[in-house]
Amino acid sequence: MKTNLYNYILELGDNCLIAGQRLGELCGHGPSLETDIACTNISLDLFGQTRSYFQYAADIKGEGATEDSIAFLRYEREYKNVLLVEQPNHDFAYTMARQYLYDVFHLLLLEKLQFSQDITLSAIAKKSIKEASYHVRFTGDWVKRLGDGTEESHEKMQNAINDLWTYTNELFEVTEDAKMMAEEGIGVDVATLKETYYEKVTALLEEATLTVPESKYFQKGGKSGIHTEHMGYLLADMQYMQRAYPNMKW
Amino acid sequence: MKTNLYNYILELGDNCLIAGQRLGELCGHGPSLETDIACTNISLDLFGQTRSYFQYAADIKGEGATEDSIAFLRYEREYKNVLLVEQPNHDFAYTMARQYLYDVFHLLLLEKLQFSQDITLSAIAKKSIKEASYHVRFTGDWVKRLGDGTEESHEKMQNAINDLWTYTNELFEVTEDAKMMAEEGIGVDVATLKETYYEKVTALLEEATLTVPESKYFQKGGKSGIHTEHMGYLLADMQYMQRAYPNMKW
Amino acid sequence: LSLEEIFEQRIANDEKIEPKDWMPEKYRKTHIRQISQHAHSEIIGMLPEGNWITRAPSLRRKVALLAKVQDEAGHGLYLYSACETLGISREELYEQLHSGKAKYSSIFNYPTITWADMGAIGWLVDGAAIINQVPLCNTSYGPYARAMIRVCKEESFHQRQGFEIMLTLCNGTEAQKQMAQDALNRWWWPSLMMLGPTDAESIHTEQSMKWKLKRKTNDDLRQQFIDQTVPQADILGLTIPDPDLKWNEETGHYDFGEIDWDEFWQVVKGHGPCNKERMNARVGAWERGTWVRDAAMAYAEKQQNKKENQAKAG
Amino acid sequence: LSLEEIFEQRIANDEKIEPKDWMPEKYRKTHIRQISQHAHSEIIGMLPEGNWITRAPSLRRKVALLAKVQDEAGHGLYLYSACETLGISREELYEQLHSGKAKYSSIFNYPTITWADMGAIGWLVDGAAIINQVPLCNTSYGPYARAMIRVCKEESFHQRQGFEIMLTLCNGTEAQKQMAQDALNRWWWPSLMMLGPTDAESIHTEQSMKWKLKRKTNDDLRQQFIDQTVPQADILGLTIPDPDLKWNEETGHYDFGEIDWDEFWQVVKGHGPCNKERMNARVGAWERGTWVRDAAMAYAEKQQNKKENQAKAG
Repeated sequence: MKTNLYNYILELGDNCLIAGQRLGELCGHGPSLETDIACTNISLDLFGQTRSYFQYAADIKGEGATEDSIAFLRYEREYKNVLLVEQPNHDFAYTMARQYLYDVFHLLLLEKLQFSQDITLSAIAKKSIKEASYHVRFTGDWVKRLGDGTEESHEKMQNAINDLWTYTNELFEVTEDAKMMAEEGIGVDVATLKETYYEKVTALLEEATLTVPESKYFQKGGKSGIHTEHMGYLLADMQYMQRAYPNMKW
Repeated sequence: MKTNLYNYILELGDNCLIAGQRLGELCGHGPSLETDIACTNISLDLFGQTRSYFQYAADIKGEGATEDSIAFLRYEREYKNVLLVEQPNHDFAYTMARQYLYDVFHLLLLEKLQFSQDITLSAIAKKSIKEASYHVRFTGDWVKRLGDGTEESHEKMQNAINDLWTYTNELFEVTEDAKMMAEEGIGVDVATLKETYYEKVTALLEEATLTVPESKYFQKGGKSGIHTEHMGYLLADMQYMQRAYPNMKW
Repeated sequence: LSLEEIFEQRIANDEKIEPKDWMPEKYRKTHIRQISQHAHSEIIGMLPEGNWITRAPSLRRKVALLAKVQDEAGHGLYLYSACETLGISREELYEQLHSGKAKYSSIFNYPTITWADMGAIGWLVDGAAIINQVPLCNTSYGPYARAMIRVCKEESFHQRQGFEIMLTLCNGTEAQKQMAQDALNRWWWPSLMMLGPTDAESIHTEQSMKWKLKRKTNDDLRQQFIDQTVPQADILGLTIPDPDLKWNEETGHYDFGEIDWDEFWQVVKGHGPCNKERMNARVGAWERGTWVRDAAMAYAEKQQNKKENQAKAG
Repeated sequence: LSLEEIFEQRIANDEKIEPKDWMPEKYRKTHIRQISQHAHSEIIGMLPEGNWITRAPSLRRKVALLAKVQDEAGHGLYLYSACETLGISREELYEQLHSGKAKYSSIFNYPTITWADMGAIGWLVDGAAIINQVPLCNTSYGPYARAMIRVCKEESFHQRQGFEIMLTLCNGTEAQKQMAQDALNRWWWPSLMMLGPTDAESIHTEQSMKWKLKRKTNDDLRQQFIDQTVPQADILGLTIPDPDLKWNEETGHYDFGEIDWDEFWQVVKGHGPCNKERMNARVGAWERGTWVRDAAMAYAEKQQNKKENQAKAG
């Protein structure tokens, strides 16, 4: 098995899976019907991308692996998503800030991944770019609306940005697997996206009248499977059916 | 296997299990250190009783059943607890009201169950009576404190009582299994506890300056395994380890 | 001819009534009531299914379920829009829902406690909804009729999807089959009730018939639903939980048992298993969303002002 | 002899200082700082373990874990009481914790992400705590010394319980062994850091030694912890995640690798993985509890008034 490639695909797919799961929680509970529909759309796109990644990963893994065994039957320590995407939906500002901070990265990543030497990854990236551009526009608009809306919304969005900022740096950590894949022209060296990322985010936060956090302290761990305490509860729900009724078709 | 007895024991044990689980969620998050300790105490007592019931149930079932397989490896539709005890900890008034409405019943039940023809059930009941008397005193005191405390606490406690009242009637539903067991002198005919229950509760609510709800509509279903939507999430957490790591010793 | 007579004639001629046309006040009110009730049902209907999004057992099913709940939100949107053409605002409509003044379909006050409920809701609840709604594609009020055409198309898709969930379960393990049977047991009677009280007790029928807001009576629709669903249950290998159900050669329909109308009215009056939960979820989402909607409005105003100032300056 | 000289002599003679005795202001302040920090650590320490109560893998373990977290709440209570004897109120102490002015043990800012963390915390964290605390059973301030005797007894029990969790995992399946090793990997270095900065950087040591608030230096305690724990890891069959760890025949101690003090200071300064979560949990519980505490007070007053009125009337 191509272990590096397999692990690298999980890195890509787990972010989509967990971000999609968090947005999915909100379905039916959003602040308006219109935002509800839009958030569900983003969630749907992300799960669609997850399926593409995991179908490919299952092919590579063989041994009867499926998109579902990969999505639902790993232990927490085996999920490689960044800590950012697993953070809970405290309020709508939090949800929009989290998703925006991921979306900017996601689009930059896909814009490079489309030139991957791996034709499957390249194809997934090409298909996903349009979706990710819509996501970042939608969530960026909300960061601006809430940042430059009322005093209350400004404060809530600023709090969300302050709290979540600590998880942004991990997006640019290069794992061993990712390094190998980048060297082979299959993966993206995410370290190279960092400067553009912070430029873009800074510009939008300033337009949103928000203060860009200056903290030099960041959290990481997700890419090596050390998650925050929120992750276990997310997985307990997400995996429940597959765990309680093993080896069945749905 | 003595199916009626087995099912009857689950009816008794599941109430303790789920009530204990709900209280356990609060550990470390209560309104004061003292209430935290007291609630943990009640939770501990209830889990202790659960273990006694399920060890007995496992003996009856045989086939390698254990207290843990019974506690953790059933499907939601197989749990027989009343809907009351699975209701979530909205706020401290809710928690105290839920537990009080159960505790009054629980003590009345145990006071009869100690005379069971089944020596194991009789022994469990005798051991548990002291605990249950303490529980009802503690939660009853809090119902009074919050009911007759401030305007805000009064309103919160009244809301909790109003919401939870709808689940009280189910306590006195007699299942087929319970009926058989009562006829054999093993179980308690809970229908006979109803009048005393409502007298006791009414007296305390009045002392607490609360209005006794007059609704004639009640919810039921728990005893036949039809739970509220809260139950699935509770079980997803509670069962996670046993489901994700099957057949292991802990 | 009076305005009213012209109006009645147009309806009789199968012409559509449009928002700017004259209409009797009672027509307007009845339509607001029915369309909004329908819209509210879509929105409340998102909740029981939304309950399983985080726990769907496969990625494929999770995507399909999300898409379905999203469709329901979409239906809510068209229907609110159709309703707004009758001169009522979305805020007023929400206010009626949140205060309990407006009703929604009682079926959504039952809990979804297993995955099979996602199948049963699609198969039975959407099935019953379609039977209710197909005739409305030809109803007299234009915006409602057009919304219903779109809604019905999507509902049929949902119904097939629900049936397919049931079929997969019924072709699965013993535990899955039991899950499917259990869901049928719990959803069967509420689905029959969904088609409304018996004709004897139905208060709106006659007038609604004339306006093509109703083209068959509740009892006829219920019979149609049963006749259509029983053979589907046979395909699934499931037993309908009604010992009195049997084919009647003479009438060419299934006979069926007594419906527990006490339960129906209890739920309608707000005392079903989840009435309180559903309202709390909706009102809670709305209240938690107030600051968000306020912020969006404030931002839009600021942007508008900026534009105007730039225009002046320019 | 001055008051201060008498005081110092009493301490030198191993006499206990009691709340009503004269004491230098600095003694009082230092004790408030240390005892409250200790109390806060017990309370914050409830959170990482509390995180697994709902998910404990067996009823036996669930009961033991609940009892353990309850013991920690109890320790918090004795220690707050001991602290209050020095003339500070519980409210002030909480206020210091919630505002971030008071510190608590940094170890509790790491997340508990698997069940094995319940074992590792008991074995390593409580193990290190005991090494810190046993000498305090003979500290000079009476109420603190007496609280510590009780605390230490229970902590030893917790430590054995933690070790037994690890042992069960290590005797279990491959997945369980891995879980145990992983927990050791994550908790080892933070546990070493728990014994405080190296002597060179420790600011309170000298004075604290004199008052028997400290009887060994941080580095000595750390060495003692390592020497005691390595053989236990061997029994478990686990590997301590330090390639430089080896027995030194000459010194009769284990040599060990460099500690990442940057990480230590980052966490102390509030930037550990869970600092924010822990504070939010505590402050949140306290704020959500305000109305409850107010109600309890109001009720108690009403009851008191009733009694007084009855007494007057009687």
